[in-house]
Amino acid sequence: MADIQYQAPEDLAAASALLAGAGGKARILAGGTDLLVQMKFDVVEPTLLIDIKNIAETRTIAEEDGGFRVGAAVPGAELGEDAALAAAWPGVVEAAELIGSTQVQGRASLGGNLCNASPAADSVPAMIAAGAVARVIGPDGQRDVAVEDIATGPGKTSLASGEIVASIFLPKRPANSGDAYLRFIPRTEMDIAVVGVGISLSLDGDGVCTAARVGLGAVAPTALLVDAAADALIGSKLDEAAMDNLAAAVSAACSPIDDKRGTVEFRTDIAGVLARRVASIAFTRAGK
Amino acid sequence: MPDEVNTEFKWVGKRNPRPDGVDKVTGRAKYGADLYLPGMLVGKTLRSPHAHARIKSIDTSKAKALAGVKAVVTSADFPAIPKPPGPHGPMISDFRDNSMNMMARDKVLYDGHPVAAVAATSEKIARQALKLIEVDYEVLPHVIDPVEAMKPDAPILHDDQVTEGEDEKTAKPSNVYRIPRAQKGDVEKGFAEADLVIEREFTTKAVHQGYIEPHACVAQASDDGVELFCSTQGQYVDRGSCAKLLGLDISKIRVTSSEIGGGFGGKIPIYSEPVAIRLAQLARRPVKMVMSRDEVFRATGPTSGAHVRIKIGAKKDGTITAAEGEMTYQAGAFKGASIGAAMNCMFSPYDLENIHVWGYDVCVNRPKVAAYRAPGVPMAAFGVEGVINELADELGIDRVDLRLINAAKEGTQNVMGMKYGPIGFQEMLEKMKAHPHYNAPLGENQGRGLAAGYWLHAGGMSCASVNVSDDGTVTLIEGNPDIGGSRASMAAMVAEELGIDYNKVRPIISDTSSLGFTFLTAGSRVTFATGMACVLAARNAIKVACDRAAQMWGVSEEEVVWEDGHARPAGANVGDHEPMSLAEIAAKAPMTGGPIAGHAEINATGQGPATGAHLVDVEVDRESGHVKVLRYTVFQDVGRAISPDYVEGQLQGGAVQGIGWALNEEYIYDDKGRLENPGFLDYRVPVASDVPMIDVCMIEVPNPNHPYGVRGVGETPIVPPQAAVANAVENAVGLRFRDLPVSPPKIRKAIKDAGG
Amino acid sequence: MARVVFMGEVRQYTGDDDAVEIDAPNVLQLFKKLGALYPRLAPVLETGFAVAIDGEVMEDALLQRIDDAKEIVLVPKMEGG
Amino acid sequence: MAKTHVTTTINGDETEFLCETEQTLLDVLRDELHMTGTKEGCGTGDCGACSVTMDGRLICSCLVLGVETHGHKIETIEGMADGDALHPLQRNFIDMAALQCGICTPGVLVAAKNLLEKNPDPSETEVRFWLAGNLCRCTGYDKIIRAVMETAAEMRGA
Repeated sequence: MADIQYQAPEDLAAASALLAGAGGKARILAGGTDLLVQMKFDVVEPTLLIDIKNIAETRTIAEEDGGFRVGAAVPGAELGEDAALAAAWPGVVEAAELIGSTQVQGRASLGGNLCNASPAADSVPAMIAAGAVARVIGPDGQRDVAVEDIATGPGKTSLASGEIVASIFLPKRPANSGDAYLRFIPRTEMDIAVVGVGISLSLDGDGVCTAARVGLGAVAPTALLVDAAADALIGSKLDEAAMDNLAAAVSAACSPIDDKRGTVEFRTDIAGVLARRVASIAFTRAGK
Repeated sequence: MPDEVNTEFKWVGKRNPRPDGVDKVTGRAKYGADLYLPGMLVGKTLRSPHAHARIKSIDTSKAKALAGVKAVVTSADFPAIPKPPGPHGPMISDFRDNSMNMMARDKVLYDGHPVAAVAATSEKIARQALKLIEVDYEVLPHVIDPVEAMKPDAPILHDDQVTEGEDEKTAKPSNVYRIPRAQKGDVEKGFAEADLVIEREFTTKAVHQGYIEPHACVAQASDDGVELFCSTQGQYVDRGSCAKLLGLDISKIRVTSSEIGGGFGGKIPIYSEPVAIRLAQLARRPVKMVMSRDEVFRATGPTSGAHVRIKIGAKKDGTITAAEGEMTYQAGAFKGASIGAAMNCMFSPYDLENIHVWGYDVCVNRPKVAAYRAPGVPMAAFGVEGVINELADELGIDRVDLRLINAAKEGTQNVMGMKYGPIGFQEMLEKMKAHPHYNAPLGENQGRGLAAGYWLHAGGMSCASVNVSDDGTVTLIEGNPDIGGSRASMAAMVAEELGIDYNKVRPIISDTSSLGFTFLTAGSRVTFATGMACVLAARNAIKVACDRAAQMWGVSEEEVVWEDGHARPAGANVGDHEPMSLAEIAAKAPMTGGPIAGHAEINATGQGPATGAHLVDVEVDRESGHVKVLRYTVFQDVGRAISPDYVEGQLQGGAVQGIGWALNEEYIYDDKGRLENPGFLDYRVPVASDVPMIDVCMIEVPNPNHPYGVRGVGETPIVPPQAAVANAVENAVGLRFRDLPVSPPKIRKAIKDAGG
Repeated sequence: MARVVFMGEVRQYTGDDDAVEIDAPNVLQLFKKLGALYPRLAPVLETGFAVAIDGEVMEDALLQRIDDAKEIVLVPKMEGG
Repeated sequence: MAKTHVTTTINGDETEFLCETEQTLLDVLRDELHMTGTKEGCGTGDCGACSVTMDGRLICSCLVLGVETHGHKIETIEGMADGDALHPLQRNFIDMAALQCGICTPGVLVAAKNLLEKNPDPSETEVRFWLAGNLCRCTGYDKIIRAVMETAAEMRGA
C-alpha cells in the first residue's frame, strides 16, 4: 500500500497544479466527510490529498454583485451563521444544513457536496433551483459552470484534469422571490435523502409566478433541473391546478432506482408530494 | 417520575449516584478498545464476501511474508471440534458451531464469515496483509429467507444436519434444525367454543442490537497462561468458550471484562476473542482486535427475522378460548433461534386454558443470531398483541378491557407449566386505563396504540465477596459487567444490609481469577441473582462482625444482633456493652482473629413474571407515510426498583429500541446475499430527534423470591413496542399493518391502495 | 410420589406420554428415573430442562428436595439477552 | 515514509505528534496519544461517539485527518472538567442518570457543551436535533435531554 501524500497549498493555482500533476491519483480534500469514508472502505485509493482549506477563496463568504460567493470549503455550519446569506437564500442554507449531523455540519461544504456527485446530495437541488454557478479553476484558468452541469453521474463530474471547484456563486435574488428545499427521509435526521426537491421562484406584484427553477435530487443518476416543473408554476398563483401540474411534471421527471433507501414507486410518488410542499413554502417566502 | 417516598429503606429504592459515574463522564472509564500495551499488535479479520461458498483453498504465504506481519491464522490453527452427539434439547451449546462461526472451515455461510486473521505491527500493514491472502471460493447457491430455506429444493447449509428427532442415518439433510412445541389444554376444543376466531400472519425483519461500542479485545499469551481483556456480557462464559475453542485449561485463562458499551444480548457470544488469543500465542506479543462497525453488522448476532402465524378465538364477552402460534425464525448460519423463549412468553401475560405454540429453527445464509433483549419474544408478541387488538375492535371491547378480562393473575399457569406468584399485570392495566394519556384527545391523522409484554428473569450462578477494611469501608466484589448501572444497585443493597453509608461501599467487577463463576449480565438476572449473592455476602460479613463483637463482649453469638450498622447486645446483656459500629469492629479485626469478610456462592432460583404494557400516540403523514411518535408511556411491574433511575432507564431504552424495530430498522440483503446496510447510516436506529420523552409508570409488586423483591426489568420493555406502535399507526390511518418495519413506503402504499 | 407432567416439546422425547408418576427424593434422582423410562430424554434433561415444582420454576437445581411435591412440570430452559 | 509532524493544542496543551496521512484525528487521539476518552462507534460520522471540537466547532474526529489539525485547537472530553471540578453537564449526567453503558457519554457531553456555549436556552426540540448525530442505544434519550435542559437552566441562573 503506497503512502498517501498530503499537501495543503495556499493558493488555487498551486492546488490545481498538484491535481493536474497527480494523474488522477489525487483527491481534493474539502470537508472530507465523504472522502474519508470512501477511503476507509477503499472506494477511492488516492496517493495524494490536496487540502484546499488553507486557500482563502475556498473559506470565505463574500457578497458579490448583489449575490453571494461561497467558498467551496466553507462548512455548512458557517452558512447558517451568515445572516445575510440565510435571509437571501434560505432554501440553499437549509439544504446545506440538512447534510448529516451537527458534527458533519462542522465540516461538510457546498463544494464537497457538489463534487462528490451523489445524486442524493441535499444542497445540490437547492443550488440548482437557485441558479447557482460554480467557479472552476484549472490549469487553463477559470470558468463558470452551472451547478447542474457539474455532476455527470454518480461519483462522476465534468471537471477536467486539474480542475477544482473554488466557489459557488448564488446570484442576486430578484424582489418578491423565495426558495425552499425539502427532502424525504425515514427518520428525522441523519439519513440520506430518499427524494429531495428545491424550488426557487419569483412573483410579480399580483402574486403571479414569473420565474421558477425546480431542482430534483435522488431520483436520477444526477440531480436534475426540471424545466417542465418550473413551467407548471410560471404564470400561476400556485393554485391547485398549477400544483397538480407541478407534481405531475416532477414525478414524470423521475427515473429512480429501487434500492435500500426507497422504491421507484415511492420515490416517484413522494417527489410530487414534496414539490407541492416546497413550492408552497417558496411562495410564502416570496410573498413576504 | 416516581417520588422518593420509600421510607422502608435508606439506600434501596433511592436515586444514588452511580459509583462509576465520574469515570464515565470524564472519559477515564476503560472500554474494550481502550487498553494499549507495549509491543501490542493490531489484529484484523478477513471475511467472506459471499453468502455461501466452499473454501477450495487459502493461501496466506504472501501475507506472512509481508514485513510487519507477525502471525496469520486460519481454521487450521484451531482444534477441530467433533460434532456433539444429539439430541441437543432446548439449550444448544454446540462448541463446534461456535468454532466454525469464529473461523470458517470448509464453507463460508454468510457475508462477513471470518476466513483468516492477521496480527501486524500497524493497522495499515494488517489491512494490507488481508488483501494478500488468497482465498479460492466455489460460490454456492444461497438462501436468505427461512420460508424459502424450508422448501425441498433449498440450498442446504449443513450437509450433516437433520431435523432433531429424525434418524441421522436415513433422514435427508435439512435447514430446519428443530421444531420445538408447547401445549396446554385442547386448542381444537377451545376454538370450537369461540364466537370469533381471528387468524393472521405477521412478518418481522432481522434487527441488530446496535450497541455503540464495537466488539473489542486485547489478548496476551505465554506458556504460563492467557490474559484476555474484552468487552463482554460475561467474562466467565467467555473464558469457558475460549478454553473450549482453543483446547486450553479454563484456569489458564484470565478474562478481565472492560467497561462495556452496550450489549443487549449481542455481547454474549465470542467472536474475535479466541482468534486474538491464538494470534497472540503465535506472535508472542499482545494482540488487539477491534471490529469495525460494518463487521459488527455483517458478522455479529442480529436477532431473527420471523414469520409468525397467530390464531386466537374468543367468546363475545371477550374470554379467550384458545390461542395458537406458529413461528418460523431465522437462526442464521448455525442453529439456535430463540423459539423457546418466544413460546414461553408470547401468551404468558394472559390466563388461558388452551394454548398450542410451535416453531421452526431454520438455518439461512445470514450471521448466526444472538440474543437480543427478551430474545425471540418481540416478533411473536407482535403477532399476538396485533390479533388481540383486532379481536378487541371486532368484539367492540376496549383494548385494555379485553386484556383485563384475560389477564394473568396469581396462580395462573402458563404454557410451560410455570405457576405465577404475585403478579402486577391486572393492576398495571387498571393504572393504564386511569392514566391521563389513555383518554387524552387525539388530533387529525393521529392514532393511539397499545400492547402488552412478558418476560421472566433468569437466575443462575453468582458469586460475591464483601471485604471490610479496617476503617469500616467496604469493597464489594462481584462478577457481572456493569452494563447499565448495576454497580449502584449492588452497592445500595449491601449498604442497606450493613447499615453503612452507600458511599462507603466500593463495588468492583472481578476478573475470572479473582472470584468464583458468575453467569452472564443477561436475562434480566443481575440485580435479581447477583443482587441476591451480594445480599448474602453482606449477611455473612455481618455474621463475622457479630461474632467478633460477641467474643469481645464475652457473650454468645446469639446475644448479639445487627441493627442500623451496629452490633448491639440483645437479650440479657442489653445495657452491658456499647453498640459497636462496623468500623469499630473492623478496626479491632487484626487483633481479634483477622479480616471481616463475607462471601456467597449461589445458584439463584425463583423466577417471577415481569409484565409490561405500552401506550403510544403517533401522527402519520398520509402523503409520505412518515410516522412521528408523539407520546409514549411505559407501564411495568418492576417488583422493586433498587435503583429507580436505572430501572426507568431500562424501560425507556427498551421502548425506544422497540420503536426503531417497529418503524425503520431492518437488515437488507441484495440478491447475492450481501448485507446492503452494514452501518448506522442505513441501519436506522432512532436518533434523539425521532422520539419524545418516554414516560414511565412503575408498578411495584415485590417478587417474594428475592430479599428486596427484585424482578428482572431489562427485557420486558422491548416486547410491547412493535405491536403498540403498529397499532397506533393502524389507529391513525384505519388500516392494518402486519409486516415490520412499518416504514414509510409500506404505509404510503397501503394508504394509496386503499384509495387515499 | 409426584406426578410429572410433560407439556409441549418434552413429549417429543416421551413418545407422546403426557404424564408419569415418579417417586424420587430430589431432582437428580427424578431425572435418573425419567432417563431410564425415556432413553431419548436422558441426554437432554440436565442441560435442557428446569422443573416447575408445584408451579415454582427451579433451574439447575439437581439437589432440590421434592419429597412433598405434588406436580412437577419439565420446563425448557431459555436464554436471555 | 515520512509521517507528518503536526503541532496542535489539545485541551490547552501544545501537543505534537507524528501521523500518517490516512490517520484520522480519532486515530491520533487514541492510538498515538492514548487519549481514549474519545470513542469510536462507527468511524464514518454516523454515531457521534468521537465528537470533539476544533477551534470551537463541533466535529466528528473520525472525519478529520490528523494532518488537518495542524495549528488548530482541539478540545476533548478529557478537557471538560476543571481538575476535580466536574462541568455542570458532567455532574448532572451522573445525578440524573443520563448514562447507562456510558460509551456514547463523552461524545454527548462534548456536543451538549458546545450547544450550550452557542445557545444557552435551547428548547427540547433544539437539543434533540443538535444531538441527533449522537446515537445512544441504552437510554432512549429521555434522561440525556432532561440533563442537558436542566444544566442549561442551571447555568443560565448561575
